[in-house]
Amino acid sequence: MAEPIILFFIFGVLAGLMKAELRLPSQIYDFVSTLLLITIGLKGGIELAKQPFLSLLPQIVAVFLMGVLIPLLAFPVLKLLGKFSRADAASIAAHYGSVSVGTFAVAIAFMGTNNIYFEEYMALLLVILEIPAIIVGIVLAKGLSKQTQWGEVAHEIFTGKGILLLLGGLFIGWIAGEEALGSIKPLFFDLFKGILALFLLEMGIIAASKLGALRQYGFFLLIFGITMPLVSAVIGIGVGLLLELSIGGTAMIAILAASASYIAVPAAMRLSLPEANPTLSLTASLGITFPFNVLIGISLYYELAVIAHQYFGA
Amino acid sequence: MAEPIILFFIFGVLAGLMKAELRLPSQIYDFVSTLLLITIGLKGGIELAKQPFLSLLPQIVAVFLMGVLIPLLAFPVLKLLGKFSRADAASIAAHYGSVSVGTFAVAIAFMGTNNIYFEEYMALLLVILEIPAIIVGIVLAKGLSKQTQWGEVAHEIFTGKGILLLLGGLFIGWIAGEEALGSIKPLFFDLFKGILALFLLEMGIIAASKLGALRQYGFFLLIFGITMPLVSAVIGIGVGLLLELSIGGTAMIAILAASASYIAVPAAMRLSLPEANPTLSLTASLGITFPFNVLIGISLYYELAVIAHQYFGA
Amino acid sequence: MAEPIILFFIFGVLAGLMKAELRLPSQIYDFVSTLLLITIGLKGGIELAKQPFLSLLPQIVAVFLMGVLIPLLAFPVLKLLGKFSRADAASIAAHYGSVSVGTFAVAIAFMGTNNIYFEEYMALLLVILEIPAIIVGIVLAKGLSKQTQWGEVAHEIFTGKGILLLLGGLFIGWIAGEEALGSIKPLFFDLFKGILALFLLEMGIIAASKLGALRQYGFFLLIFGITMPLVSAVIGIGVGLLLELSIGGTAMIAILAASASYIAVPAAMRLSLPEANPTLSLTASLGITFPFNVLIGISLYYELAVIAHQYFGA
Amino acid sequence: MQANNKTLITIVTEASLENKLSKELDDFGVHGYTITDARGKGARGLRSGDWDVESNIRIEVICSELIARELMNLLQERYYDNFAMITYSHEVFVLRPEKF
Amino acid sequence: MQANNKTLITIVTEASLENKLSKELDDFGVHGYTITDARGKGARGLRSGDWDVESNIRIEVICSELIARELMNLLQERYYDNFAMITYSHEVFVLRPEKF
Amino acid sequence: MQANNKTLITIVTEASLENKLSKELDDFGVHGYTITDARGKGARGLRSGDWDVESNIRIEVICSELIARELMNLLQERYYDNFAMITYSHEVFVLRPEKF
Ligand SMILES: Nc1ncnc2c1ncn2[C@@H]1O[C@H](COP(=O)(O)O)[C@@H](O)[C@H]1O
Ligand SMILES: Nc1ncnc2c1ncn2[C@@H]1O[C@H](COP(=O)(O)O)[C@@H](O)[C@H]1O
Ligand SMILES: Nc1ncnc2c1ncn2[C@@H]1O[C@H](COP(=O)(O)O)[C@@H](O)[C@H]1O
Ligand code: NA
Ligand code: NA
Ligand code: NA
Repeated sequence: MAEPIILFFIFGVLAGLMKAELRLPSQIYDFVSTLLLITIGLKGGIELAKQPFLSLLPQIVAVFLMGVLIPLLAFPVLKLLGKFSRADAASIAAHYGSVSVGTFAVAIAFMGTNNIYFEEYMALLLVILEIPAIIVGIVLAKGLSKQTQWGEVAHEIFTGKGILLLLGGLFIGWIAGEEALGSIKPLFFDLFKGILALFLLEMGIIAASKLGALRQYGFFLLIFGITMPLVSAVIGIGVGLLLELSIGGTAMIAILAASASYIAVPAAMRLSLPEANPTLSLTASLGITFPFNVLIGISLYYELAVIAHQYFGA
Repeated sequence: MAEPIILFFIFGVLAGLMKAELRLPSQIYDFVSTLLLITIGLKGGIELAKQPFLSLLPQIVAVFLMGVLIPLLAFPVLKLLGKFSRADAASIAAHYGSVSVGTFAVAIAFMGTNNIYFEEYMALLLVILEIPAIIVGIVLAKGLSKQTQWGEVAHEIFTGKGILLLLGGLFIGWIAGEEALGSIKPLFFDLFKGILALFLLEMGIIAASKLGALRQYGFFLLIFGITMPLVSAVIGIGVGLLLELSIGGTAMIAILAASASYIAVPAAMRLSLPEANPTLSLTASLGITFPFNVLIGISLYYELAVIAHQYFGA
Repeated sequence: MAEPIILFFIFGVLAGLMKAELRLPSQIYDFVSTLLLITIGLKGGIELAKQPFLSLLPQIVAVFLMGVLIPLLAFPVLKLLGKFSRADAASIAAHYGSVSVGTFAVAIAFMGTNNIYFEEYMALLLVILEIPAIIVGIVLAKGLSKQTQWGEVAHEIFTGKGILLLLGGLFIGWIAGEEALGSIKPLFFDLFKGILALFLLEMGIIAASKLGALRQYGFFLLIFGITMPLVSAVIGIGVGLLLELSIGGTAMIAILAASASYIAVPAAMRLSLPEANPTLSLTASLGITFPFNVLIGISLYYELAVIAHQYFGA
Repeated sequence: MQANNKTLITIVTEASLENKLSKELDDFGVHGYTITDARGKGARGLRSGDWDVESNIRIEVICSELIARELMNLLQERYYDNFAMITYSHEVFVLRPEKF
Repeated sequence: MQANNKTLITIVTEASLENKLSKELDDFGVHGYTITDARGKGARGLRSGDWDVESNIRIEVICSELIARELMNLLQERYYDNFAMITYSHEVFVLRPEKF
Repeated sequence: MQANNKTLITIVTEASLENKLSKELDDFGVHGYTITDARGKGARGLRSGDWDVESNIRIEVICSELIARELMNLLQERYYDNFAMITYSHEVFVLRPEKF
């Protein structure tokens, strides 16, 4: 808890609740998140360079299937219990099937602070996991109608800032390799946690601004925003065990599963499923699930991974 | 004088006088000052963690009283000698009773370069000293009228970017402690002087833009902008001796006393005392006192502190 | 080729061609290029401090004359072969007679990565070389007409962001000296390559956006944009040999000669020679010559310098 | 004024008033507003936009003519004396007049 | 409408629509447009401009009255239901009416 | 034109002209202006706002109708041939007409 980046997040939330004029200019938010995305990509790419790509195929397939499964689980709950419209249920389900890069960054920092090993190619799985939930979400809302312009959807996904910067970082890290990256490490690697602190400060302010909407949309969203990541985390731990990952790696898959998107998916849904109300999904993913994961979830899922490895580990 | 950050300031002033198109975008100014404020807060917070908070009570009270005293001294001078309106005199007095974080940052750099020890909890005193002068200024202008919405004033002060980032940094530094902050040091601590250099470049440009207004508002403001900090510095040295601070700490109190606000107080005065002309106070504090303190004042006050310690020190 | 900063450039070009929404906010572009310009200036200034300024007179004169010669060579080619209007030919010639700071920064990185020594005062020559081509360009277009407001032109050149930041950095580096700059090194020196990577990412996107215009303006511009730097590089190598520079220094002069301006000259031409079409010169310098130099030119000119030194070197 | 016409008021003023004016507009009952960052020059001198203290904002509000007049008068009364501020208005055609 | 008068449409909407609307405008055959970044408040709540997802843009298009009406109707049909968007228009005087 | 009405001119042009046009406006004797950053598309192609060289600014000036016409003509004469620039104008209602 004395982890300073978490304190920055809490500080941001408090400042947001006080309606303080603390927000960074949006251009700085952009800069800071660009740096984080590239760094995460580079870190993953360095690892990819160390092993044959094909050896990762099982992980890729498993994570892809997980990304299909989670929104399929979430959708009926949202539609039947939450009484959301078809489009809204599909859109929220897509957010929870996909991932949050911010949560992933905090998880990297958590693993670093506690010296926990994890398979660094996680960054690749992060990219993979962004995608299936978007497709599932659209299909859930519209059926497999020919109306959906899949070409446009694909363009939107792959040219969106989030995925493209991750992919770019992955490729650069992969091609250049660890040694060559030494010269750009001071910016991308040494500053990583400081930049993450600024990012979390801003995210805290934005998260706080979502709490107002929460009152409006009520209790169900609050419960869903906490229960869903717990369920997904358990699925993620199962996947991690199946893939025979390390404890840290298992926890990482759980964290990926438990996190909910607030960049790539909102952008894609806005254009492919505009009738879904973006306030609903952002309130849940940013206002509830992100703080929950950052403050409690990450270390909880890690503990779960430890226990799971004791009982079911190889 | 070959201190590079000072050279950046001089370069900014020259560029400003040449009407060069050198200004950084305002968003970058924001970013850079955010980083400085957080860093100063963190540095102070680390120190606070090392000693019982209550042991600082004498320092806090003394500095608070100093913040009341200085505007009370400045006000009659401005009103009677300077012939300013009641509101203008009160507003300028409030600026000089409060502090400049930019000057404080340069002072930290000065102490660092010259390896001078000072009590690092100064950052806390910096925050404390921002506040009383604002209240005194409002009371000087309006009397203790019930009209003043003190709740709003307090909200304005404590949710202003300047004070809140300092306070946030203080708390984070205090709670996390020095060791835990190691991971964010590369951004906030290692880059401090470089960021300060960029900040001073921009401040130089802004200061130069105030020199035009100076011609308009005349000679009195120029004299006041240099004399007032000298008087305040002497008071500050007295306070430092009373509190039995180190030489560096005494100089720091003198610098705090001598510096004039250009962020927190202008913002507060704009809303609480709108009839005061902000150009007057900014011309004095940014156009005269800030350059004077940065170029001459800081080392001068340090020399004074050395001499004072020889004669009156414990 | 596995140099990561080059990979960032290629990534930017690809993202640009995909019409991805990757562009950094213009304020961040500004920030990043400000940092690069100051750093290059500081590096040069440190070197200047180490030797008597007058001993550089031959280099300064030679480079100045080279800056006059290159646009005089380019102009008739553009006018007669390229069939450009007088103003357009003069403007493009001025771009190629001047230099590109971005290319220079990549060259510094290249020399660093490959541990190649070069005379660090090159940054001074960079500044010198920016200027004559602008004057020659204006004279080529307008003749020595009294109409040209040379005072305004000079003001435009010397208060332009590019040259002023370089000059400021040079002076600060010169006056402060290497040791004093230690405290700001983490920002300006350690982050240099990372910041350059971000800059090249953005430049890649901008360069890609020029390729559309290329189709419109045709084949001649493409040929010119590759041939001209080759010719200039040979001239630069000649100058380097004449000045008895090291191999690295000779390559650096070749790179300076071969690079084409896209900041200082466009700004100056826009105001002094507004009838020239800026799209033409930017398409050539940014869309063709910059990528050519970054991807191929720099190492090619270095190879040429090595060979030249074998045959003609002292 | 035609059925589909409303009044657009533009306010150019100091950025430090953003929060206060947003609240003022909410209280005044207008249905929305749009804000952009600006810089400029006027009777109170150059406001360069270089830093918060010297930045302007430009607020646009579409509302009925009546509310527009009241709003302009209120702003004049409360702010013109002490703040860099101008307001101006003109008619605009809108598609959903009941919205504004 | 006088010979030198054209219609200026202003669209305030979500920043995420920038690419799509630019293409839409190109396809629609208008001769140009101007975009600025904005923030604001409306029926769909506060759009604070703090990050991309909650930012607005403000697009201005000068064109003939006819095209203006068509454009506004098209935007209403395609976007009003699902996006934070307002459009309004008024006449402006221009020097080269054939340009717009 | 009514007593309280003035003319608002808007100029959209290349950002590199900001200093020059500010001086031009000062010399021309207008009492103020407001500038915002912009991007756009027109006869001279896309001006993406990605970096200084390809950014636009949007300048607004409120003045008398007479000055407005003169200013527009002067801009046309001096800049239209060589710069990306459009200007347009319309009447606005202001509270202190003597100010503009
Ligand atoms: N005549 C004008 N035309 C356009 N904008 C103006 C004019 N006068 C003032 N402004 C804007 O309104 C702000 C405040 O004006 P003032 O209160 O006159 O200083 C200025 O900073 C400008 O941005
Ligand atoms: N009455 C209004 N006046 C000015 N701008 C408005 C108004 N209503 C809405 N807007 C702008 O249009 C955007 C979308 O509006 P809405 O679709 O009502 O949420 C808002 O975020 C505001 O920027
Ligand atoms: N029809 C139009 N409507 C709105 N803005 C325009 C229009 N045409 C041009 N512009 C703006 O004016 C700038 C210069 O126009 P141009 O000189 O036609 O390239 C463009 O970059 C746009 O920002
Ligand atoms: Na998930
Ligand atoms: Na003070
Ligand atoms: Na050249």
